[in-house]
Amino acid sequence: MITVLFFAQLREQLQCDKLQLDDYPQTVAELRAMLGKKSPLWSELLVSDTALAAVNQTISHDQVSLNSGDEVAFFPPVTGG
Amino acid sequence: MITVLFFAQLREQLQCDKLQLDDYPQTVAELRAMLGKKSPLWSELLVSDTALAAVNQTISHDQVSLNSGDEVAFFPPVTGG
Amino acid sequence: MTKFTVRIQEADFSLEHEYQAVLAGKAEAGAVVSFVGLVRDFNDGRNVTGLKLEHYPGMTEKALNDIVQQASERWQLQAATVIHRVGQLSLAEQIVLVIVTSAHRGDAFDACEFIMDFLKTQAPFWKKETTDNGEFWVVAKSADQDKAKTW
Amino acid sequence: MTKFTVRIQEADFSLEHEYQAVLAGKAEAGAVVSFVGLVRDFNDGRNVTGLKLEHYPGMTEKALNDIVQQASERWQLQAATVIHRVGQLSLAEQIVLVIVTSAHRGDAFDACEFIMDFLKTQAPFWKKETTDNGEFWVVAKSADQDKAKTW
Repeated sequence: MITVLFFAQLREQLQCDKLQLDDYPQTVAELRAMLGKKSPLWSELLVSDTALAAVNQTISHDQVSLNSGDEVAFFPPVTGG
Repeated sequence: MITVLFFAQLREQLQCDKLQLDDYPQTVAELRAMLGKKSPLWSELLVSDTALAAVNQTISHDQVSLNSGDEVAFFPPVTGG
Repeated sequence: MTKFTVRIQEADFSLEHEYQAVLAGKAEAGAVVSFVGLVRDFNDGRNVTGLKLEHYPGMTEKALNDIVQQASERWQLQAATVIHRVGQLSLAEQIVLVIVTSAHRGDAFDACEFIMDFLKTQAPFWKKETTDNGEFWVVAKSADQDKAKTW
Repeated sequence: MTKFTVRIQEADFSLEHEYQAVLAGKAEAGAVVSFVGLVRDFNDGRNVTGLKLEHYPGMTEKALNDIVQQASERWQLQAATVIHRVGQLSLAEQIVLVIVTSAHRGDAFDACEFIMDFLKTQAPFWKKETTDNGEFWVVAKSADQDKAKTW
């Protein structure tokens, strides 16, 4: 199982802050594609757009592989400071 | 008349903090040379060495000309901050 | 050994308190550089009354610690403090504090600015502005990305 | 209009007090960068116990005002404060404070470091160290001259 978190406008637009997936693909890219099948909105925000991904709290590129217990997060470019 | 001030180690080495000169030359360079005639020490510190000069409280190069009422200061490189 | 402090909190912070804390027992500190970021009315025309700051608990602390660690490897630092607030903030309130101490002022300036530039682009915080016309998520600036790349 | 404050004084200063003063009534200030320089044991082997700071009254204020003016012409600043102490100072005491506020953090960082770099090379202050082996005038560093030339 992996946990998937969403933050900021991504969380608001998807109306989802957390998913737990028993079945998950091998990479971040494949996870984007799998979640994109939920609806055109999910596809737009996770596949076409610039949502960043973090795996286990480290910003990660799309080829990073996923393992059971991982925490994956998707979020927009950060605006702190 | 011009006023000549000395600061920091220059003041200590020359044992002089202030001079008032009724007769003064036309430029900072000539003032250095004139004061250098007082003794080998004055010559070393004002002519040979790196003493900075300020005319009317602005750091000035040796070709700046002198006028009655001017305040000229000689001092070593600054070390504040 | 650099002394690190990283905190995420809703409460306000005190520059003076943190300044005294980094100096405590550090007679060798010659230079202290501090940065404070405040809520300001920074959007064209819209009347900003405040901010809501969201973050990613856990990752935020990790990201900030990583940034401070990188700074301490690039420059000779004695202490570094990063405090970032979250939650609801009003106009003119303090958002973020970075304090860096070093024997050398150049190192302290560079490290403090480096930490802010990477915080702006790497630490998972998101600002939502409260304005007279509703709430709007702040859009990340490409200028911030470009600035972080210059280090 | 940049609000300037330049002071030379024997008394200690308070970072907090000056920070609050530059912020007073400035809701547009988004970034505040501060520098504090402290007396440290910075000479190889000799045990420094304190400093005497001599200055050139009148010219010092003029030189610092000129430097702040230059900074305000190069960067968009809202306020700038420079306070430098003179007289007898002990180890770990505060010597100098520079605070700069701007809407933009890059401007605040650059202006604060610029002011310090030019203060170090242009403002007529001279340090005499008190050590276990007597008093010694501090020698100006060519590295400071070189750094000021990079602006």
